[in-house]
Amino acid sequence: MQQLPVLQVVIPLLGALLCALVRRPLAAWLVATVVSWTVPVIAVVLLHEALVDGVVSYHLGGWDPSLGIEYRVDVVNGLILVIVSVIAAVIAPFARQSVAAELAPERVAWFYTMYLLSLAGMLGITITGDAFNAFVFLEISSLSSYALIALGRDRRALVAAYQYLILGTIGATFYVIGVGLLYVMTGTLNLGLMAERVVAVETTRPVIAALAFITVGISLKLALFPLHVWLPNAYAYAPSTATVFLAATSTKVAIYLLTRFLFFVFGARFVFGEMPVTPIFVAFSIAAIFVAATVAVFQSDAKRLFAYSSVAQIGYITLGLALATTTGLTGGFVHIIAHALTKAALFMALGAIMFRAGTVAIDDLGGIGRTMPLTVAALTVAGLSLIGIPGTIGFVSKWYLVVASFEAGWWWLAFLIVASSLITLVYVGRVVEAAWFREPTAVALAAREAPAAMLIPIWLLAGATIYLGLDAGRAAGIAGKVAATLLGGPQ
Amino acid sequence: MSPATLLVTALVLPAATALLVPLFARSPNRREAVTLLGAVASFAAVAALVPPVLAGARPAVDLLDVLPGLVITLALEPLGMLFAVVASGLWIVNSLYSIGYMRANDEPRQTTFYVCFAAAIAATLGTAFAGNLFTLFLFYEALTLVTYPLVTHHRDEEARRAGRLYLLMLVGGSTVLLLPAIAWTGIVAGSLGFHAGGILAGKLGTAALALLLALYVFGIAKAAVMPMHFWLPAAMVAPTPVSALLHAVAVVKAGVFFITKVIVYVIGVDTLRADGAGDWLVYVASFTVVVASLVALRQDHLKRRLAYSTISQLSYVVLGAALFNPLALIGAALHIATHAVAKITLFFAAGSLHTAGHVDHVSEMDGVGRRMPWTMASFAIGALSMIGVPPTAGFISKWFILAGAAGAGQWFAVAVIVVSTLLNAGYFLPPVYRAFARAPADGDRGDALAESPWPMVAALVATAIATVALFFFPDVPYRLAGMLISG
Amino acid sequence: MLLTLLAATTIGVVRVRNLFAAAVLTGVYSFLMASVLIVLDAVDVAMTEASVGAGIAMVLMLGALYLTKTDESPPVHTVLLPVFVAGVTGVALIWAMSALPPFGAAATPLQLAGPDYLQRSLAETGIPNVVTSVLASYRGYDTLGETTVIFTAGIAVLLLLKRGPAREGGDDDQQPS
Amino acid sequence: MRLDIILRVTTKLLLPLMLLFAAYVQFHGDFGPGGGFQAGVIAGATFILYGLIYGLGAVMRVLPMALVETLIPLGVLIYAGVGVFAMLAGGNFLDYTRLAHEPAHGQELGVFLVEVGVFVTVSSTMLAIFYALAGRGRR
Amino acid sequence: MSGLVGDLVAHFNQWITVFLMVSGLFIVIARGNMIKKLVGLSLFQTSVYLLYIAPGKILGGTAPIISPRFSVYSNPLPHVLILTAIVVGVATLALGLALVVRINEAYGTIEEDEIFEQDSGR
Repeated sequence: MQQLPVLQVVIPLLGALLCALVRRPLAAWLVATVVSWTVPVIAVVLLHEALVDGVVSYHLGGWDPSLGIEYRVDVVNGLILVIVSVIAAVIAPFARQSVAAELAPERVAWFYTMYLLSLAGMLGITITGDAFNAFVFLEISSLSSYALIALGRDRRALVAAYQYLILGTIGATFYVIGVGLLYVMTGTLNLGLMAERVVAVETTRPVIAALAFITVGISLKLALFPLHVWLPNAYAYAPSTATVFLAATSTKVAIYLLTRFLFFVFGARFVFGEMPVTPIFVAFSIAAIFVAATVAVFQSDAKRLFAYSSVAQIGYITLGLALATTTGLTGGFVHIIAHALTKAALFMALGAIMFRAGTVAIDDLGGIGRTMPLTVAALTVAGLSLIGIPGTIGFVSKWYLVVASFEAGWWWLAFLIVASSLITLVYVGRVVEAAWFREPTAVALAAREAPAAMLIPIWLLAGATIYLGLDAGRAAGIAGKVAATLLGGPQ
Repeated sequence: MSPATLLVTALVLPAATALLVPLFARSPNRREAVTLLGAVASFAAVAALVPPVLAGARPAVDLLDVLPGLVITLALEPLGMLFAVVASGLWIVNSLYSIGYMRANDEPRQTTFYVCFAAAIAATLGTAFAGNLFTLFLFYEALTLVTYPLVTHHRDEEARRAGRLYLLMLVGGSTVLLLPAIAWTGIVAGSLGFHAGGILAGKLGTAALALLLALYVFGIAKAAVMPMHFWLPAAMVAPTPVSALLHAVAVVKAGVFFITKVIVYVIGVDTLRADGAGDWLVYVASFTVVVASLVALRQDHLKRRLAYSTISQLSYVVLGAALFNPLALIGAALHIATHAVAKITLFFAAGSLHTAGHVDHVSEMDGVGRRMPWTMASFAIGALSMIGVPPTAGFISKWFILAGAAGAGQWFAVAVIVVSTLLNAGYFLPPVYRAFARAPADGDRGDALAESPWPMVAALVATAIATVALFFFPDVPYRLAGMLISG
Repeated sequence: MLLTLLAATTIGVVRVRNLFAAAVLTGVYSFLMASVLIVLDAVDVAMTEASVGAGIAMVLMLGALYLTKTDESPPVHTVLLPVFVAGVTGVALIWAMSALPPFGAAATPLQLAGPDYLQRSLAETGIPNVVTSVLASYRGYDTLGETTVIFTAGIAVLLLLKRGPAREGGDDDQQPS
Repeated sequence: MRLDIILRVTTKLLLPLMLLFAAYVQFHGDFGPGGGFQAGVIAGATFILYGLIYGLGAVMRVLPMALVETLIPLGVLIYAGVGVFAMLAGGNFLDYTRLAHEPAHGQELGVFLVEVGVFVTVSSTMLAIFYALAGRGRR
Repeated sequence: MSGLVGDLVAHFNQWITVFLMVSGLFIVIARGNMIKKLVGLSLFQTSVYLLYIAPGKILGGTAPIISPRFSVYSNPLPHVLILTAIVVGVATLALGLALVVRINEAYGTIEEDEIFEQDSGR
């Protein structure tokens, strides 16, 4: 039982090795499925333990955290673990046909290897309590994501992967520089000890620089505007399954890591009280929300459109963090949940359409609601959640953000937030209108309803956006605890 | 059944209808039978609620807690009761009419039509029963979304453009203005519930209160207070039963209903009367009343003319509410009902003209009265009610508003009502006159003209009769409206 | 001084247009770096840097160049942005590092608060080379991760470069769309 | 590859020495600089050299692609396996003290094993990449 | 080495370290050639090593290999970290080069702007 923290990461790792050893598509898929259905169970148990007794700590190699590496689960990363692993679990059944259709058979097994590696990497980043260990697993997840993206059918996937590799590595290196400075000043790599020791030296130049480097480095990974240039192409040209997984999880994990450093290591008081972080983040978030959303409106490829939308949606999350109030953080973390579910559902629906129609160009999708009603219906539901229509979880997070801005006395911010959902309405509207209210194109008529193995996961996610939107107490409750933990500082 | 259960039933029935209809997509007869059945059943449920409400019962149900502070609650009060009766009642006739119209014009995608229609009614009843701002907002948004496919029913570029405008203005208004207003209210008042006398008494300064009221009035774009009215004429591309739904039964009424609720139960009439934070509303409403009528004068396309008349008539309700005077308030409440029956009659008539011989413009109406006596007779009654001539329902509501204005010493409002009445006469009498007095346009089309299929005629005659009946038996709506001010 | 040579090599890398030359220069760079590391008592690191930088990296680069082309065309776009970014980064680093504890001092947080591997390694693991014991035991999990990174890279490269039996000599399934 | 006798002979002589050196680096890692990674690099380089001189086919006969592809995950598996074994032995993941009765011995054993794992993965990965690049070359 | 020289060295190696990083970063951003970018990237990563190793050095200390002949050793932890960093660096380089090879096959060039032209050209 007390081995669970490490199993959370080692099981997907072993799964990856197994996939690389068996080399048979079906077997590899089975391995991936078993793994993806095991990790969420572990994650839920861990989150529960964290909720009950605060912190779950695990000493790798049995060494004391000051010597070795510690795994440390509290409510904050417990929640992220659950999100990531649940998404993985839902993707598994969807993946089989989609991957088989989009990849050459001899690559499928290795695809699942990469998929499980990036899963392991993300879980590792999330669960670790060690700054450098986080970097190692960051690289595992990054390298595997580059490979996943490069497997896209379109040759532009290669360039997208390359650009992601360059920017991602720069980001990681910035992170390493920051951690190095912190290490030199505190003499430890354990986040908890760092948090204790950094207080004494927080005003020294190396620490301030460390804050800057870590923030910039991670912002590259989480595609905070204007450091998002890698994201749209990467999501647009990657294989559908990879897009679903990365879009739903990778940026969230990066956001978590940033949160961990800002609120836990450096401490909210120092970061938001004495450093000009709030105005900077608010400015960039607003820019992201409006610019990226506006760009999304003019995309002709649905996948690319929703990729830009991701950049905009990340803006809401960082906005919530930047407010650094209980309500703001709650909104931010609810939006992490909301966006993970919504985007997964959207990209999965697009994946299903890709599987049946072979394209996701908006002009080709005209009237495809006629032939794939259930898929498009799910797409519509998820779209509503993206807009933030009441009754969906998207509304809940927006509500918290609006209330938070009112509390902060920034009524203009509240108006910007709600105004931005109009742009969302426009680009979601473009896709939905095309799919339902246009005369069917040849492609649309040729398509068939997606198979159950795809429909069920899609509807699970779409249904979740509605359910959590109506019974938002659960999501908001946990997010509230997260906010409290973060503002409570290291405990 | 206890009133509370009835309340939920009344809400579930149309929703269930919406779910059942697609099962019978294959055979139109069964499909439409289901629709009618659902309509009758829901009306029965709603009607069964009237006696207890009149007896002073105020059934309320908490459906579920979305968040601490955000609860989906149903709570019935007189105004909602009135609105619900009107909506569910007119759904029956509208279904009857639709059957005739959709078949006669063999419209495509009829199943979708009936589904969305039932869903729209469900959403409307939801707004009528809503027990707090959040619930009201929820169903208000839902109403927008389920009526969007109806507006774009024809799927051609024009319909899609109208649909976009419809979505953008309604959702835009509700998210950009209404949602912040609600959030603001919640933060200031610490609650989103409805209470007689409002929940904001003494909580906000005059300027803030005026701003908040403005957010509500313009945020609720369904009320089509200028300049938030552009979506309404554009939505005319939809088939006539939809226009009837938009103008008479559901959409716009939900708008004015929302505004009235806010003025009465959220901000509070007395609060507004006390510090003149709401006085500007009289002028805005009056402006809409007059200008919309002026525009209507110059419309030759019959449905467009009706659309602008709707805009003007809606602002009567807003005006009545904005006078912050008991009589006027009763008038406003009554006008929701009276305008509904009259306007639906007019649209039915317009639709019947369209079905019979594609008579879409006033200029083409010469002599149609001889060939389509039922249709045009009903049209005339509707028109009179619009102008406010006894013995039609329109007279009563208008009278109360007028009396209220006079009582409140708002002579400006009085003048506006008088002027607009003349304008109404100015654009409603000509078509009637042409239809009966003028000689039919010679040429084959005039001769080909004959009455529409019987379901349509039956429906429009029924509403015309209702229009008159309301004049002689205004008792129930009056008592409901009366309760609105007695609290 | 070694560091000066390092700097010189770097300038060379920046300036040279021929990619072969650049690759070779990076090899030189690695050797210099390795010797610097030895001066800094980091013998293991030096050894690795030499074998990796001058070994693997070179082989990889030359292999890749053999498959692509060896001359770089002059950059067309402006250098303002890069200069700005690099400049800001540099200034930030100087600003920060000049406040670090003096070089070689023994009384820094790093040395004092840092774990006392040197004392316990021999007793706990029986391994005199503390680097090895820390690498493989105290922070063995990092090294597992490191090995996984190699594994990831290996499989990834195979995924990209290995020809499927089906399409020998084909363009794999990357069609220019 | 042209038949260049001197080159071939020197290689023949060099190869065993290099492998020997690799082994030395591998096993002496506890006492001097070096360890699984460095050793792996040297070993990998050795085979690459062999391949360069005697041609791809020659190496592939010694170490066929399929084998290499299995070795890559195998190395990591050895490493992780040690960790899992420690867990089964009742300790935490990678807690080598559980591997033998006497903690220090357990540590040495564990370190030795994981270094082997590293060696396997590193050398085979290098070789695999070399194969892939070379295979790409044959157009 | 005397303290004075020590200080000189201190600041000198800091300046050099920063210079290496910056020029690496500069190459990555400024150059359009994909392989050259990767070269710059590895320079950038390599230069970070000094940032870690230098502070671990104690003047008069030796390599952290316990033996009775020495008493002062440099801190081993940074060495370990950098060993990992080196590996990560080369792994990234390998993957990057593999991508470049494939790109070269798909586009016939490894100059970024030419590739963007080809893609926008369609």
